[in-house]
Amino acid sequence: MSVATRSRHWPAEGLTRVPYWVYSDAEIYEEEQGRIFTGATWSYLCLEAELPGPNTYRRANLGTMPIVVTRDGDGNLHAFENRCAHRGSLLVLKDSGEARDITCVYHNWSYDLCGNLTGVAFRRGLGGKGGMPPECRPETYGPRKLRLATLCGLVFGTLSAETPPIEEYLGPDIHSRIRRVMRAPVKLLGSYSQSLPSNWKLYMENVKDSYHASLLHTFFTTFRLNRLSQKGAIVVSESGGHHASYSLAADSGGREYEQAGMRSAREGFGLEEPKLLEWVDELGDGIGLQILSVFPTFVLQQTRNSLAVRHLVPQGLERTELAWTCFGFASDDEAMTERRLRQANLIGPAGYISMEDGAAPGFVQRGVASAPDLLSVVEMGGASVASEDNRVTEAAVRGFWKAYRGYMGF
Amino acid sequence: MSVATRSRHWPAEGLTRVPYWVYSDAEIYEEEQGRIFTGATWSYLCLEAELPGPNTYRRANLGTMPIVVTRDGDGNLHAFENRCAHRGSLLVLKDSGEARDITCVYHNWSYDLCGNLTGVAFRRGLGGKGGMPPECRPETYGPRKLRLATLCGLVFGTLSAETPPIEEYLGPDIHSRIRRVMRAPVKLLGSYSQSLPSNWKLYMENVKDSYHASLLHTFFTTFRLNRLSQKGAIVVSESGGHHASYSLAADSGGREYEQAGMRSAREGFGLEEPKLLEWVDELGDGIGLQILSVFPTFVLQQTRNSLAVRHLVPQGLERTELAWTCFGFASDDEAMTERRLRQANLIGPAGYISMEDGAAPGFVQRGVASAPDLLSVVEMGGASVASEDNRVTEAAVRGFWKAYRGYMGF
Amino acid sequence: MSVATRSRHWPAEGLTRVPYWVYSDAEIYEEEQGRIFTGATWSYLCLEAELPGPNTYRRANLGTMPIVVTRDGDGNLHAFENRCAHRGSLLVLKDSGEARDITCVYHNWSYDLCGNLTGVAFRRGLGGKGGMPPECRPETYGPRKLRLATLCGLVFGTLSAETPPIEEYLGPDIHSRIRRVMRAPVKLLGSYSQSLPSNWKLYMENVKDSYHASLLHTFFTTFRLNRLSQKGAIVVSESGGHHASYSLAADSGGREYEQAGMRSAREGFGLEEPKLLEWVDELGDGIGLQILSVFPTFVLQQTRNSLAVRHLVPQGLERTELAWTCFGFASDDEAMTERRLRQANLIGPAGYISMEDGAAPGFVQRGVASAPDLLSVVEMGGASVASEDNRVTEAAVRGFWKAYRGYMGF
Amino acid sequence: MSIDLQWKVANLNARYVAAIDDNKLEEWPDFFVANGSYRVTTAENFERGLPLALIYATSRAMLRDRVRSLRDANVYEAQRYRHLIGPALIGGQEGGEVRAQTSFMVARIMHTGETTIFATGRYHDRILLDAPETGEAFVEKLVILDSRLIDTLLAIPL
Amino acid sequence: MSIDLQWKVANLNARYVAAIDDNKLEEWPDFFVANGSYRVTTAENFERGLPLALIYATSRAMLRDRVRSLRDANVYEAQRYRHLIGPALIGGQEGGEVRAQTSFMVARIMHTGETTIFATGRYHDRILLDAPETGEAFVEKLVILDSRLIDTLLAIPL
Amino acid sequence: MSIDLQWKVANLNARYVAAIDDNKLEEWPDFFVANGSYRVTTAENFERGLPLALIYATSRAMLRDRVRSLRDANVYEAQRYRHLIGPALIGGQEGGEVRAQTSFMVARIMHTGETTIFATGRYHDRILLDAPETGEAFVEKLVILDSRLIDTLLAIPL
Ligand code: FES
Ligand code: FES
Ligand code: FES
Ligand SMILES: [Fe+3]
Ligand SMILES: [Fe+3]
Ligand SMILES: [Fe+3]
Repeated sequence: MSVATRSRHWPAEGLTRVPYWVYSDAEIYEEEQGRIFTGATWSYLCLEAELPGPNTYRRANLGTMPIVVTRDGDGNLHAFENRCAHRGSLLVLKDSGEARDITCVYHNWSYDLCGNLTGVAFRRGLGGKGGMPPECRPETYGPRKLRLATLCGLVFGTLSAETPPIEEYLGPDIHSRIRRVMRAPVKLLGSYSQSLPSNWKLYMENVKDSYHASLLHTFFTTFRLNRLSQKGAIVVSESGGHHASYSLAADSGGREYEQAGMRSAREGFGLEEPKLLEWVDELGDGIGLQILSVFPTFVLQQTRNSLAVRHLVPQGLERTELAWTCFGFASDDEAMTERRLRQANLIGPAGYISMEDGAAPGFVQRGVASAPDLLSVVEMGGASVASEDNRVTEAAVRGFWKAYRGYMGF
Repeated sequence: MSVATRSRHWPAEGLTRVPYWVYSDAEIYEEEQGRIFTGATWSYLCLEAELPGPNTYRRANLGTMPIVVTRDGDGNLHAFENRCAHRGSLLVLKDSGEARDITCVYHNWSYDLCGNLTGVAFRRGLGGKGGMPPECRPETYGPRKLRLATLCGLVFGTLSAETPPIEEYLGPDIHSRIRRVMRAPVKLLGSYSQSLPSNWKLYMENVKDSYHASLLHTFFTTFRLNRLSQKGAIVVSESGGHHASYSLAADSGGREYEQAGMRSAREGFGLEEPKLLEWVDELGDGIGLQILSVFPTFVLQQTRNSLAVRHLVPQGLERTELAWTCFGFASDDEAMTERRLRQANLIGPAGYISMEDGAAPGFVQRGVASAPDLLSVVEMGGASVASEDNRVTEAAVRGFWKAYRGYMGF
Repeated sequence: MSVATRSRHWPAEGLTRVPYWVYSDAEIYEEEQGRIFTGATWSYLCLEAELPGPNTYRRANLGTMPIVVTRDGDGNLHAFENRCAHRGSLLVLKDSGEARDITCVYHNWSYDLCGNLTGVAFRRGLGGKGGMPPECRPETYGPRKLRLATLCGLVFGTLSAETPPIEEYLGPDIHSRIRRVMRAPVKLLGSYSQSLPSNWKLYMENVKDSYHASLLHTFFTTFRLNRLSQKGAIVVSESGGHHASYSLAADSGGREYEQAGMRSAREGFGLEEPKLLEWVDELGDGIGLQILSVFPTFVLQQTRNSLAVRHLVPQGLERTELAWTCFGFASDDEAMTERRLRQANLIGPAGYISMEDGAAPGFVQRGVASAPDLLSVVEMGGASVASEDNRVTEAAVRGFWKAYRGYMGF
Repeated sequence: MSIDLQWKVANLNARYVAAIDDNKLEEWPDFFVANGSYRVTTAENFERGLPLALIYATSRAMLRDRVRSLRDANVYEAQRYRHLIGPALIGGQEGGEVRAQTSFMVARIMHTGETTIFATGRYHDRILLDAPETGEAFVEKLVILDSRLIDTLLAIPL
Repeated sequence: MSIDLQWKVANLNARYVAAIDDNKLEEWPDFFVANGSYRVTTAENFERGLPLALIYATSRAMLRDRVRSLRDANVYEAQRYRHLIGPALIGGQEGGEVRAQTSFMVARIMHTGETTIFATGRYHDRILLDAPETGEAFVEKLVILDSRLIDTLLAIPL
Repeated sequence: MSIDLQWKVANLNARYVAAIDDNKLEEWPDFFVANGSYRVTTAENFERGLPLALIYATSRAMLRDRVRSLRDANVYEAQRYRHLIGPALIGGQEGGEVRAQTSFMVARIMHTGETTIFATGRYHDRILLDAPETGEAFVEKLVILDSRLIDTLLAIPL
């Protein structure tokens, strides 16, 4: 299991350098499943709102492990491996649905919504013949069960007994930044996914990288939606693994980008239809943009009035699914819903300020493919992994690697 | 060559448990080619009827090894590797055809239909220049030749000198169950293939699994084509590797499935056009269904009057081609041919009772992908690998693993 | 790095045998990048003519490594890795274009056309916050620079300091055979690529194989464009790695092929439109066909008046891109251009005499896939790797393996 | 060749594939006359004169049976098709029937979003013109697949 | 159903996809009326009645903004589309407008030559007939993708 | 624009691609006038004004030569195409000729059943109307491939 970590060594510079083999080593990818995704981490599974009533279920993932999340007749949530105790078939094939119990299609073994094996077809045979020996206890081979933690309507799960309580896992700052957004009962607006041509970690770096946003996303800069010169800050959790980055919608009006002649600063480029950006400060703190991440693969995003959760499902060493779920609040009036939908033009695979994030990780994947032994330079903001009141820093990226190395034993 | 088997260990429980790494370990997949497919096993190559006349050939496979089967001018069958002695090009590109000899397209080296190298282009050079040194003996690098065994029109081949005679390999019970079906000269009705998203062994387990049939294939059960309550039996060869499972068409009329509330037992579901199932007991023993398998990858099937051979060609660790060839007998009248074609609705990729078998192995492949170190529970019918007069058992599945472990040295 | 070469051993027969594992071992494929493509070899990058003016760039490859070739404001050529010093993104996304400097899209770090890092966005932070510590020297992480050598309009590059000067690398015979064709300023006619289903070495063997041409390419033979009986010769460089094979357009009229009954010798097969082959002996030496290769992956071809450079880009163990660029000379009149375009029917993926070369390497790849431990027989013309005045020889193929083994340490 | 006839044939197949792609399988049998024939075979079997089909129905009733089995009995993952059809080539006409050949390409989209070219081939149709209600209906629809290889299974009709 | 109407609808979509495939994005907004609506959503959202779209424009101006962003602001690798569309199924007509449904398949070709099936689905169109200059124009174009999964990004409109 | 003309153009290309997909290569040259031109190039070459073609024929005779070479000389594995073409966009008319542009997608099906999108692109056609026997025939057919990359080889014409 630890072939990879034994044969690989992190550069002496520490968190300010990342060796490129970390994105392209197949053994490391294998090992991440055991050490991170089924290890002492909390993985986002779904929104509570996606299990609307009692006796409902939906599929989710713990890294590459297929998971079933259920809400039982009493409204309690459960999650377990999507694997039959008998010969290992997927138990649930549909993405979501209603059910009082779950029956494996292969040999009709049945389970309750807690994931307990409750029935074995012809267990006692037929006409006194065949069947299973009485001493056989298939129950002990049942799907592995997850511990769950729900936080403001977000459902997280873990397979490990060591994982600390979610509040402790997140730390107070990240926790409060989550509560800031998830402040009321959620109304689902819809979902879609992107297939990213890169290792999952390259997307997480991108999310935690407050330095790139205003430089890669020209749209951002041009319309002063987000410039590093706008008041903002970055929060990094104690563990390093979680972060939040935010900025006020109001802009200093500075011309640093123009003076520096940034590619990303285009002049005289106005929207013919400005209502795209017309927003309401619904959270009352003037913050127009907040990107938050929870280790390993969860993202919570507020872009003006457009709200979304994203999470990653590794599909292989160089392929990752990025799943988006956009939402509003049950209390939204029509105008607010319309606003959220209009501002959804900013996000997703076709988003004015997020389409580049689907491609940039792939640019790195290809750029470093033949340089496994070289290093990236992650030194904006020095070597710090602490919260800062500015965003010209890669502190949260370093924080990610701090947490990652801890779990992987590098 | 034996890295895999050295680093892997079969669980102490023996044949009642299968470790999931066996479906997803790349080294094991590599090793199967040497230990099983080119080892002391008989692989099905084709039907004699597919080589209709003298001077014909067709392509086949020994696991992943491309093979040419030929019928020479005297009507004798031969088989050899589809690889040129010179620089290794495929010798035969077409699936089948007529030829008196075989010429490699690359440099026109030629072979007789026994696979002997008979001609080397410009072997003696040209105008006294170039060519091959007289002492060079490319003949010794020729394609490897298979030993053949034909049984009731079925052509089997092996590369190993150790493989016992086919009758001994099969054992008397399986042999007679083959003769039961292959009782007359064959008339080809056609063929097609399925690409299965799973390791080849998962499909073989499915075939040998008399327990699943009536539970997975609702169509089966509902129309009482096959219920475990129907009189039937399972035959497992001494070696464990081969099996036959059969049942009488007549049904006890029992209501065990309904009482057990099986998903697979639907009520009041009758065919608007019953002639689909109208059959003739052509073999005179009342058996409406017989599924037979020969280790490693051959299947012979009688579903009422629909007859077919199937075989597997591994295409990679998680991809397998399943090739179907359906046939009748030269003596069939039009009505019988029509009947076989109509009942072919039951089989193949679109078959009412076989479409699920194309998908179920993939459900397992995905279900266990992240559980390589867990085990399946193969304990219906206890730990026995013997023939039984009932089918509520996984005896033939255990038999498969008994044979598999023997060849692989687990 | 040398796992593969340590665990593999070349057969005792030496250059007359090639073990088939060399085409299918993933570790060897990995190692080739370091030992050959970024080792002491010259790789073809592009034509000078493809960088028409000052301040232009285009993408190229060094094996699997993405490269940028530039022409600076003074008209000087440069080449460097297409990888950003910061976090490794591709620097250049477009295939070619004009630019005075290069800016990475991810965080806008900028470079001059020599590949020097010249700007780091917000290096000093913003408003006294963030930015990079003064002691940090990202410049030292910049893209690796290639040494360039241009020869008659061909641009070659190398990463190694050991690579000898290009003339020495090629040797006088190959050098003069290149000059023979590249005799004047080039006019681009166009380009296209083929995706080959095989390891890159199988295509290079094909190119160096003067024995196959007249046997595989029936069109060739039938129209007496090239028969081994035509006057010709093969040149192999001292190193073995480079070769040229050529033949006079005039044909002896011999009937060796017909007498030998070669598949490739078809009778009475004339062109309805012979102008396809009508050519002008522009080089004045009567040579109608010259194929030349430079180790590892460059080909220069003259087929009558159709001129082209080809080079390979490995895309994986069993996938290779073959890029064609066809050209004439600035001095060509319309008739000559028309002639070159017409004769381009002979080459490329749809070429009458080159389409087979796209497929044959794949035939070998599949033919030997399950025979990794067997050997090819490369003994036409004995064991010699020397130049010969006939082409019934595999001398240049052996030469390739001589060079290959040297670099790989087999 | 009347453009009106061209249109009738093209429109029949357009409605036919739309019904399948929109998951209106219950409407599918009604594109056939009561004793209409529907077979799916491979180009290989077709060219060799081998009669085997993957789906073999000789009446609307058999098509309804298949729809009910797909809805109630068979197990397969959620998936949908997207048919694209080419222009119809109209053949001979006789007795109120016309023959036509139409090329098709079918993409299969799994519930996961995975999209692949699932099938390509041609329809060999015999069409009854001006049928009572339906306007046009298939007397015979022969689906000839270019490939002999089906990925996983063929549940939804082509 | 008049063949002339059939032709007008088919031709509008034919010109529409050709403009995109020929990289004439600046012409794209002019296929819509001034307050025309263009939305790209998934079959999953559509069938669940969820309003989220990947692209959501309610005026020609918003389309022009997108074109200018694609030209001047957004970063994506050189790529082109090839749309193939099926026959149009004409729906109800009222007030000079007609509804139509058209299937499409879009291949994406990267500058490297890599070609994949990028999107499949159907257009649900509301079309203004005999509009002043343009002849026909979209009052509403709803693009319903069969897949929920987009490879890398969706820059060029569908 | 007359629907009749639309139909003639669409039908010509429909018959053209059917002949290729049905392996009637011997009929292929007859879709051209005696001195008709057929070229296959890439969008990249086309847009850069580079004249290189993958196939370059300036007469029916050259097309017949290619068919005979494909039948008798060249070596390639058994494979077939499935062309799908979109609606024709009719361009200018003069001297009994009409210009038209048609999108295509071609799947290649190997004898093994392996199916891939082999080529996409557009036909730029110049068509002689009401030619003696053939009715319509190509004066010029320019096949512009969207991709610069051909998998393995291009044997059967597009
Ligand atoms: S695998 Fe689930 S019941 Fe057998
Ligand atoms: S590889 Fe077969 S003749 Fe050379
Ligand atoms: S990766 Fe190039 S600037 Fe950051
Ligand atoms: Fe971003
Ligand atoms: Fe079954
Ligand atoms: Fe060649």
